[in-house]
Amino acid sequence: MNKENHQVLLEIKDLHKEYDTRTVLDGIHLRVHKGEVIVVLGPSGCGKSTLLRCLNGLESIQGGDIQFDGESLVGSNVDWQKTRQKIGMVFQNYDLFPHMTVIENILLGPIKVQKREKKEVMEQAAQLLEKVGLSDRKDSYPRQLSGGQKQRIAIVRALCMNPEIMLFDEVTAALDPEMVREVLDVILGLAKQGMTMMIVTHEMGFAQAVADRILFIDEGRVCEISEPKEFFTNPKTERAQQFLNIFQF
Amino acid sequence: MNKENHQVLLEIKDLHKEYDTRTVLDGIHLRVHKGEVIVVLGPSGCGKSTLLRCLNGLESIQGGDIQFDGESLVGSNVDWQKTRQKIGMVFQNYDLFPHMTVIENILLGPIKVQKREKKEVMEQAAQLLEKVGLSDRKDSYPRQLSGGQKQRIAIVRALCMNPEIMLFDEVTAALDPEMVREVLDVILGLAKQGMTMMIVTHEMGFAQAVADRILFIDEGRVCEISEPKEFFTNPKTERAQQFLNIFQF
Amino acid sequence: GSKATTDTKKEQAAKSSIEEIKQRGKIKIGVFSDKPPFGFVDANGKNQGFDVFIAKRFAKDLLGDESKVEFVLVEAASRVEFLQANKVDLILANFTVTDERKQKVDFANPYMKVALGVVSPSGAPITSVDQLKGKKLIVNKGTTAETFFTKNYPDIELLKYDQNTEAFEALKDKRGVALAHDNTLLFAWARENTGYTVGVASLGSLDTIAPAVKKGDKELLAWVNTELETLGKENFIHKAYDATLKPAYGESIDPETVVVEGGIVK
Amino acid sequence: MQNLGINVLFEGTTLQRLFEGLMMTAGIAFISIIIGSFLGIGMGLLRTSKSRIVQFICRLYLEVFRIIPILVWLFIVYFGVTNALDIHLDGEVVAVIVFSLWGAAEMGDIVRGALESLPKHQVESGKAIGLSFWGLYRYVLIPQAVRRMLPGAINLSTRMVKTTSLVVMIGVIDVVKVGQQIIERSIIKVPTASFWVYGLIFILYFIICYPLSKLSKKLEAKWEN
Amino acid sequence: MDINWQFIISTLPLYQKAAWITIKLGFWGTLLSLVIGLVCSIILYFRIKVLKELVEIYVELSRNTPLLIQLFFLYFGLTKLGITMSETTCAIIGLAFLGGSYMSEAFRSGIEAVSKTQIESGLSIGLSQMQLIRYVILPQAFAVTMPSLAANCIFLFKETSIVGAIAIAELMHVTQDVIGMYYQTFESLFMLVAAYLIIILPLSFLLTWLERKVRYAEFGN
Ligand SMILES: Nc1ncnc2c1ncn2[C@@H]1O[C@H](COP(=O)(O)OP(=O)(O)OP(=O)(O)O)[C@@H](O)[C@H]1O
Ligand SMILES: Nc1ncnc2c1ncn2[C@@H]1O[C@H](COP(=O)(O)OP(=O)(O)OP(=O)(O)O)[C@@H](O)[C@H]1O
Ligand SMILES: [Mg+2]
Ligand SMILES: [Mg+2]
Repeated sequence: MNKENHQVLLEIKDLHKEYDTRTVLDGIHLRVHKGEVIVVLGPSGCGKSTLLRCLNGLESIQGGDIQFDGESLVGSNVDWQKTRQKIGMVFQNYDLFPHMTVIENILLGPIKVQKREKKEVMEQAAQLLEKVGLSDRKDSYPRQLSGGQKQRIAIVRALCMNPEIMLFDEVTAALDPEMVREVLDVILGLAKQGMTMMIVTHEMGFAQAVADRILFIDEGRVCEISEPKEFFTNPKTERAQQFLNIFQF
Repeated sequence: MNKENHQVLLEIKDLHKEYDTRTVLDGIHLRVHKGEVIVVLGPSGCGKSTLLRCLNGLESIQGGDIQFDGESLVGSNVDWQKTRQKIGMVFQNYDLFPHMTVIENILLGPIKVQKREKKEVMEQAAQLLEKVGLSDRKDSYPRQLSGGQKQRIAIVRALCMNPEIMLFDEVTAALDPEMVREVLDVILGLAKQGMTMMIVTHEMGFAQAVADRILFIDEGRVCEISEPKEFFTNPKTERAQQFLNIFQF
Repeated sequence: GSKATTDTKKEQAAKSSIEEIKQRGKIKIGVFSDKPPFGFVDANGKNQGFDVFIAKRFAKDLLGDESKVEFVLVEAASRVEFLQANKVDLILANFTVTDERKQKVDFANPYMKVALGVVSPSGAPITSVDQLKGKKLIVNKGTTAETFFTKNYPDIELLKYDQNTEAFEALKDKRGVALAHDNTLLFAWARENTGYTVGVASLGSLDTIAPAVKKGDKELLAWVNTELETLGKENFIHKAYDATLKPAYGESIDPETVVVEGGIVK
Repeated sequence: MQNLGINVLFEGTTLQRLFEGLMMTAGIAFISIIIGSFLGIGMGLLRTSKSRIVQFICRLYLEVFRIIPILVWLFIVYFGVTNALDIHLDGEVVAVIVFSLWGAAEMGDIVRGALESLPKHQVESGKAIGLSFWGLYRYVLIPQAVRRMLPGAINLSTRMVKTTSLVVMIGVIDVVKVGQQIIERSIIKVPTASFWVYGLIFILYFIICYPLSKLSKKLEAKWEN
Repeated sequence: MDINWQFIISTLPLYQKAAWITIKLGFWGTLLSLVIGLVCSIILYFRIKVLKELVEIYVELSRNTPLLIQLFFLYFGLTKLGITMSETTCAIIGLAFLGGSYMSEAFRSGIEAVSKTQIESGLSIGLSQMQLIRYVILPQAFAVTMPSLAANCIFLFKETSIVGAIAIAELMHVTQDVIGMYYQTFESLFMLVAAYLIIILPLSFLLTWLERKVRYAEFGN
């Protein structure tokens, strides 16, 4: 895993986030290189989702800096609409627009936001759908899809904007094991193609397989950041060990 | 695991269940002995939930017989209200009644259905709440509880009816890992105390730890029924092997 | 089958109507509650007006006490229904006699007559009905004026309001070029509201106003007619006029244009 | 003139009568709302029945009351039904009957909506602890449905309050009619009376209905989570 | 019961005319209500200062007072202030004033029913606020709230019966008028009910059809 040598795509410096008076993220530092896959682990409520949401401007931050592609994402003059096109995000809840067909869901961003040619986007969408094995569901409505299919479409929708980084927040949390596998396989595929990603997940096996580095957060602080093999076999902190015990019966 | 020698509590013979014209359960045979823990595994849609629901009379069956405590649960003159008191069931969705406090939820069945003394039930409820670590949440409303807490209360609610068998249908499917653990620990505790149980779950580690026998269903048929160690290390059928592969990265 | 039963019911009602009223000890008379000066409710909530004055006398003569009347407050559009459904014995609610209505109720002899007038702004006076063609004329729902214009001048567009006040307001707001109503009321109104004249003082044939009873109630009908005759001998309707209409209309109106004594139009 | 206008309100028993009219309005509305709610709950339960015939009849009942104007119902019951059955009913009673039946129809629809919006697993977990059919409705479904239907029910109530002014057609004197009596009495002498009287009635209606809609908003917010 | 068919036939043209007036008023009233409701609900959604308070006052005032008196103020009151509008204009404005608040409430609850994650996922593909409203929020709010919008439409069509008070010859006005003149009560009411059926039943079917169509995408049948 020599991606450390690559260009830094995203740099988080001393990030602070508060809800009301409660500190949720307490000085996060992180450097994400191009092509790197970071898996974020940590107990419930530790701030994993909040971290991703800050990167995408869905939450305001109270301190620190985020540099994306060399530009700061802090302050009131950030053009979030533009930035968000480069940062794809998929959530836990199937967040497809229920009133649009699959293809309409996919085209909305590229055509209405990026003002791209319909024909060209259609081609790209077709390719991506092919890749996730859903070419035939183009005209289905979300309600006609299984949870796993919905999440795969959500990934396609994000990818179709040609983002430079993808953020996944527990995208498989509400799925049956087989569907979990379908979706994770898609993400594994993306990793192989060199997509930069930050992934929050509770699937330990998957985390180990996909991650270049594991970021373990506890109570809003970075507890540990290490290579997966090391993290799973020999965690540095006691907190991480406790966390891993949950998954052992 | 010598529970085979115990008395047979539940016997399922050649159970057939159809939705419209689609066969969902196709000749299920099973004998559950007193104190035995059966974990039901199988791919999504194979009929696991349907099986449990048939045992509780939530679905009508189209063929075969179910004997519970020596009495048949087939036919129109089954007193389901009485039977259901002996069969506790907990579902995936937090099925607490949202308009009642925790203790009201727990008391409803024993007092209104079983017509028991309030004082006695209160004592039992207090004990059970103690056991699941939620003594202090007696007067909370379900919305004030986390998912894991809700499921633990749901288990207490079912236990408070003094059932002879407990059915669990993916009770941890919608929970975060730590909460999963809280709930599964409660079920492990029940197993130790000798409660007869049938459990549908997707947590393989837990299944292995809790089960006396694993029932693997595929397409409505029993594919395999064996001891957990054997099932996980050396499954007899290819279908079971495939199923287990899902969990390996 | 149902027709036969209604017929027998009617007969029964006819046979015993006065008997029934006496047994009840009260006569139910339908009057208006918002049509001064004929039937209205005063500041203290008491029924007052020309119709009410006469109704009280009816009660006194039939039951020996003028308090033995129960006033049922009716609306123009439900007057007949009140009679037909036995909700009242008698209607004394400024009820103009028309052929259509005669098919539904039995009118007694008249106690009043009306002539229509048309009031308009002095600046643009309407002095003949012909001037109204193609223009908007304001009338009140359920009044003689409405029936008259609907029947005789179908090409005059009518603006119909429920309440007199609304009609007069509409005239002031120039929603129509003129307003047609009983001329007595118009004279009284024009006197108080400067800038308006009753350009057409009297219009069409005189309509009469009479008490009405349920169709087929011969007994009560006969009683009312005799009563009106008796009252005529003491000029009672004139007394009623002096007590109720005169304060509203003032001296300038000749009672003879309104009052009908003894049930006979002269 | 302006002074004269407002003085109309303070003559004799005027204010008292307006108040009585208001009580008539509110009384008919509230009694009907209460009766209608109970009938409506029954109606709502019937409408969740699986029997096609029951469903059809309930639906028909609803549509009949929705489409046929209340005024017509008042006429039918006050003049028609009482005559056909040869009974006498006071206008107030008829008003309550008609408004209750109307309320039952509309309320039934609200209750049905509320019941249908309850998650299916509530029924199942009720059954799973051995509740009988009635126990299920009594302890589990109806209490939850009541919360969901309250905003709609209160909305309906304000509509009923506002619709009561039709009862004047069957001889019941409501607040609007009292107002008109006052206005008409002053027709010649105090032309501005209508402004003051209607103004007051406007406020009176608002005073009755506003707390209701406020309450519904409050409850809606309270029970949202 | 003897039915006076001759009378019914003779008043047919009158009722026909009245029915068209009712339809016209109902149509414009409903249309304007929808526009007002939409605008109000968007103001509420964005919590635009001052405007939001105004909308709230408007909604409470309009929902909690009877249309009859609202109409009198529009018709007689405004004239005193020098604004004279025709009967029809007053009626349509009155209906829109009343309906607007009902529609606004319906839209509001529809918009509130759109989940936060929908809004966030809209934002995360870079939609602007207006695009978010246009492509994500409104279509979903519309689907959710369609049943109450439909109920409001029918309610407004029936509420046209009130505007007869300001001398508009709509169905209820004509009916009461005909009864008052000829006292053919049964026949007149029969005509009234028939006319309402003819107007409202197709409207109801149309709305049900529309509801299906709007909700199909999201909810299936
Ligand atoms: N909108 C909010 N307002 C106030 N507090 C919030 C809000 N959202 C999250 N929090 C709090 O912030 C903390 C971090 O939340 P976050 O959702 O980031 O946790 P998480 O690590 O994603 O947990 P999980 O694994 O359960 O998803 C939690 O304690 C949570 O209660
Ligand atoms: N009410 C129903 N009507 C028709 N078909 C149904 C119904 N409920 C379930 N089925 C079908 O019956 C089959 C078995 O369903 P069941 O819920 O028992 O599966 P399961 O094994 O519990 O799956 P999962 O792991 O996803 O919960 C599925 O194919 C499902 O589509
Ligand atoms: Mg999270
Ligand atoms: Mg299942």
